[in-house]
Amino acid sequence: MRIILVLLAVSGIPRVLIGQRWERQVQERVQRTIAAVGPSPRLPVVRRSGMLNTDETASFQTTLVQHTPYAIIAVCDDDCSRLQLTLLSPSGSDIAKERNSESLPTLHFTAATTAVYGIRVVMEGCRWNPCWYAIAVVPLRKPPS
Amino acid sequence: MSRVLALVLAVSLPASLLHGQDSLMAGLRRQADSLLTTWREAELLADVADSLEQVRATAGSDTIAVGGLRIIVNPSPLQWRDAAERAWPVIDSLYGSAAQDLPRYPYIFRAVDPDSGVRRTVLHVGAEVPWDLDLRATTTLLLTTVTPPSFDPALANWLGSALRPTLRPQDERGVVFVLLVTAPSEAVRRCFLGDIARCKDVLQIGDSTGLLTRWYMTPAEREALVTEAFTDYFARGATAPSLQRCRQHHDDACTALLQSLPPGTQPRPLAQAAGILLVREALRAGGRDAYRRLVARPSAPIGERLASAAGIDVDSLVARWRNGVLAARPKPLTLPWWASFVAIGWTAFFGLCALRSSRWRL
Amino acid sequence: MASLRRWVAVGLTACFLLALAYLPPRGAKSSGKSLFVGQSPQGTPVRQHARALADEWRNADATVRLLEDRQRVKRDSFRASPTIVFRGATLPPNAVHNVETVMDSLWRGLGFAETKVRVTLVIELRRPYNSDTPTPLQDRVAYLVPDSTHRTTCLAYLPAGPYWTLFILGKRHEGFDRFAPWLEAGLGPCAFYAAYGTPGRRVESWLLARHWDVGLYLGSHGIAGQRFSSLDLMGNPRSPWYWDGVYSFSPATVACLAGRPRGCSAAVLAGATEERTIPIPNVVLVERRWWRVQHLLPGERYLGDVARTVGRDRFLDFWTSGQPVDTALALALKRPVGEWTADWERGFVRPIRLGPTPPLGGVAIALAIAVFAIVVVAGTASRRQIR
Amino acid sequence: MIAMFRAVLYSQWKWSRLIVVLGTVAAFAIPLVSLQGAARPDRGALQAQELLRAVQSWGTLYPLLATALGLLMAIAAWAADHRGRHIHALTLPIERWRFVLLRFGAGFVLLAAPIAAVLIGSSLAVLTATLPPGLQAYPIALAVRFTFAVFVAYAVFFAVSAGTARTAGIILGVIAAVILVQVVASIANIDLNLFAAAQTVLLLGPGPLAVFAGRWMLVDV
Repeated sequence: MRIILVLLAVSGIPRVLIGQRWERQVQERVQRTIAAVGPSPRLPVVRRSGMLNTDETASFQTTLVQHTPYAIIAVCDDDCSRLQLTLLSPSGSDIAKERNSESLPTLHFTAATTAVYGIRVVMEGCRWNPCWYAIAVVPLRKPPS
Repeated sequence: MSRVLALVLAVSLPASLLHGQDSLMAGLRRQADSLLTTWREAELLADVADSLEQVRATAGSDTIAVGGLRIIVNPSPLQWRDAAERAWPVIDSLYGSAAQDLPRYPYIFRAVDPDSGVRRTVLHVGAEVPWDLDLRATTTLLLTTVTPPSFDPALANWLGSALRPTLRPQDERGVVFVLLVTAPSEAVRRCFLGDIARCKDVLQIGDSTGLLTRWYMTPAEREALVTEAFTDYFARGATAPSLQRCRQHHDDACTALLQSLPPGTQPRPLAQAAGILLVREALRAGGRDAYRRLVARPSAPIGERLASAAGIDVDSLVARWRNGVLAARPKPLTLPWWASFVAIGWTAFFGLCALRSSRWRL
Repeated sequence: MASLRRWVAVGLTACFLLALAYLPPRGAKSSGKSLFVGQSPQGTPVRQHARALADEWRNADATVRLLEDRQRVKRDSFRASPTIVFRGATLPPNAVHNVETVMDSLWRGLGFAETKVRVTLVIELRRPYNSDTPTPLQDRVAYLVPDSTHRTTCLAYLPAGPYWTLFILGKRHEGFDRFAPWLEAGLGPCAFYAAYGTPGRRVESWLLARHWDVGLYLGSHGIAGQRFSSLDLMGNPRSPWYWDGVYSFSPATVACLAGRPRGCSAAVLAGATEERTIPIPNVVLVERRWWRVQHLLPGERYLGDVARTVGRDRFLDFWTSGQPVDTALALALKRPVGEWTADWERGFVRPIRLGPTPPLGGVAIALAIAVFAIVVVAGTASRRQIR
Repeated sequence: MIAMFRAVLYSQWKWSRLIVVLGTVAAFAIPLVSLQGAARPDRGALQAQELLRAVQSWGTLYPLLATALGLLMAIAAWAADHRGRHIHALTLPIERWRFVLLRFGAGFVLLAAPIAAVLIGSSLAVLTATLPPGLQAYPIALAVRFTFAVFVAYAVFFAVSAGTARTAGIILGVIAAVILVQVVASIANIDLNLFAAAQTVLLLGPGPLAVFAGRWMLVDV
């Protein structure tokens, strides 16, 4: 688990940017949001962060385990005004799209089967390019059945 | 399961980014390398093409040989041979024994119809001349375009031009005399009055350290130089206040401004004509091999080269140059014999016009 | 009357003959007579091809070097103000420190703190090159601006030339006051990236289409020191070559110099309609004589002045806008682009007079003098009237 | 009065018909020559810069022609009266100031021919030329300016010429004095530039002679 987090931290952003306030902003925000939604202790939280100019898109794939409720959340820095978050099926078609909640789009999803799903984020509004964003795929505690 | 996938994802992501970068750079480097190879081949081809063009341009042309002069020209009414026979003695007297090397630098001329309406083929080699030049103009052309044998950049830089025969040696001396008398520089004035060290300074053949203050010795000269020659240059930006101070007779400001000029832009107090005349004097003193000695050691200081060319020490050479210049004091303005007749003629003409004017008959 | 008709006929015939001689179709060809000018020798086609290849190689080589520098800097740079990399010679630490100090102070002067896009300045010091490669690019300023692979780095490549090389190496001490302006001008588009981030796709494509001629200088002074702009290179309006200089620019540029809003609008929006794909790597090569190929004079400071006038927020709206450039710019300026630019132009140069229209005041005074003269003559004559 | 005007007009036409006809032909020729080659079929339009340079240099002839016409017509208008000691004018049953206006009006009516020639010549020249994109022609503005210039020149020289030889002498004397002062000042190295001052006051800005100065561009941006 620790190895994964370290590698994730290495990925995406050039080292030179570490310590810049915009990146710190999104890391803190995503951390707080993860804590707020209450992650399951059994499964890891998949996190991605990076930067995009206005109208640019980033996407990645992750595996969602069947019958596990997930909260997929995205945050962005102060200069970002609108972020669009989309969950894609293994075949690439849209499952859910969130574009209304401006800089904090969130999707809730429970996979019927374990498969590799796609997540796409679109930077719809950024006043000072590039804008930093962070995404977290948070497995939630199963509701008591 | 999901841990393994996340691990794979995490590892593959930076790897793909770096791979993208490296492939882009590798592609560009490959492009640059292939361009470099193509350029090298193109250069070789271009050298061949140039030499072929040289042959093509001179094919069907006459080669006129007079003394060391070789003139490759297309058939035209121009009187090349006569012009060369006039030019050769003058060129030979300047370069002496080195003039025998001139066949290595042939003239290539293309005589063309001077009517600019006529379409001309593109010129790759040599120079174009209109085919209606008279003998005098053709001779002047040969004298002013001759390639000085083994002329090195150091000498060219000091002279400010190539060393070629002069058309009027006496006029050249007269010009330098006027320069010596009129140049707004105390150093030049002292040179005129016989201070050989100052002459070496203004001719730039001695020690070049701190030359500015030896060229422009008095604060007044430095101020005049800044405020007259470089006003526009210094009037803008951060130098403007210094210019103001210089205008208020602060010599430190004027000197600092002059020292801030880019290298080689500080104007010499004595124009290049003086240097050219000094070289001619050295060649005259040194005999037929003087020019060879002058160009023998391009890396040596100019003073030494002139001395070895002249075969005398540099001070004596400068003294000789100065005496030559003083001896060439231009004649005062004289009235040509016909001028008085012309004046009387015009007076008579206007007088008649005045007498016939209707105003007097009113 | 007969004589009148005869004279009129003579005049008309002369005019008719002139028209016949000078007007098309017969008069279409001019004699083309002019002074004889000898051609200067041109390189053979093969030589010209080799030169073209050398130029192509220079650009490719410069791009590769910029990419290499960008990677190297990415690893070791943590400076807030631009990282400075020297090429061509190893500098003593104090020389590097001196240049960095000047850069730090001018960076503060520009009001930059932490920026989203970081700037790296690559200063190429003049050095001799071996002859088996063409001379690398050393007479053109180039910029490697952020792209989708490096969104946060802008590299400025600044050839120092012999003068500044000597200065930086500490072999020349004069000219210090011109060094900071030289460095500031060298930042070029990178200063805009640092201040306002990456522009929106449309603005970036517009700027690429015109080689960033309106965004070469962000500072508020002149590009070559106090108040000096590319307009100063036009020379004195009374000099004979002034109008040759004016007419060497496009008609829109000239019309803008004359204070015509339509011309100004055309000059500013040149290239705005082209939809260009942003290349990777995105290299901006500034023309050797950029002041001769501007669409607007003094274009180099245009966007800087717009930003200062409208303020950061409105300028950012324009900079990142997804709307067409003309709309976005007009919204930021809150005025039609042409009108605002014509006023801006008047701030630098008195509108030049195009066409034959004389100054109105001059005509009025001239007519007044003429009428006065006639009245005086008539008055004098009437005083001599015998009654 | 109309009959009187016609008589004055006719007499003045007889004195100055050569000037009028030559002036008209010249006025018609200048625009044609200045745009010569602008419609060369092999080059379409001339290079804009080359064309504008040609138009600008030929344009200097318009003010010269206007001045020359004004001067010669003014001299011609009064020469006969001066020679006849104004006896003819005194015998006419008309106030003298009216007579002066008639003389002036008649001269100006005759000058309408060169003015019309400039308009027609420049219109013909630009209609048949192929102008580079971005350039436009100003035939009417040019003709209007030429009218102003002719009117001013004619009026001023008319006034001078109406005076006696003494008046002309005084004016010439003043000009000569200015030149003399300038020459002496230059010799004595006194910082006095009367010519530059005169140029600034008379030609530049809204000076009285600004209508003559500046560029007479038939074609421009």
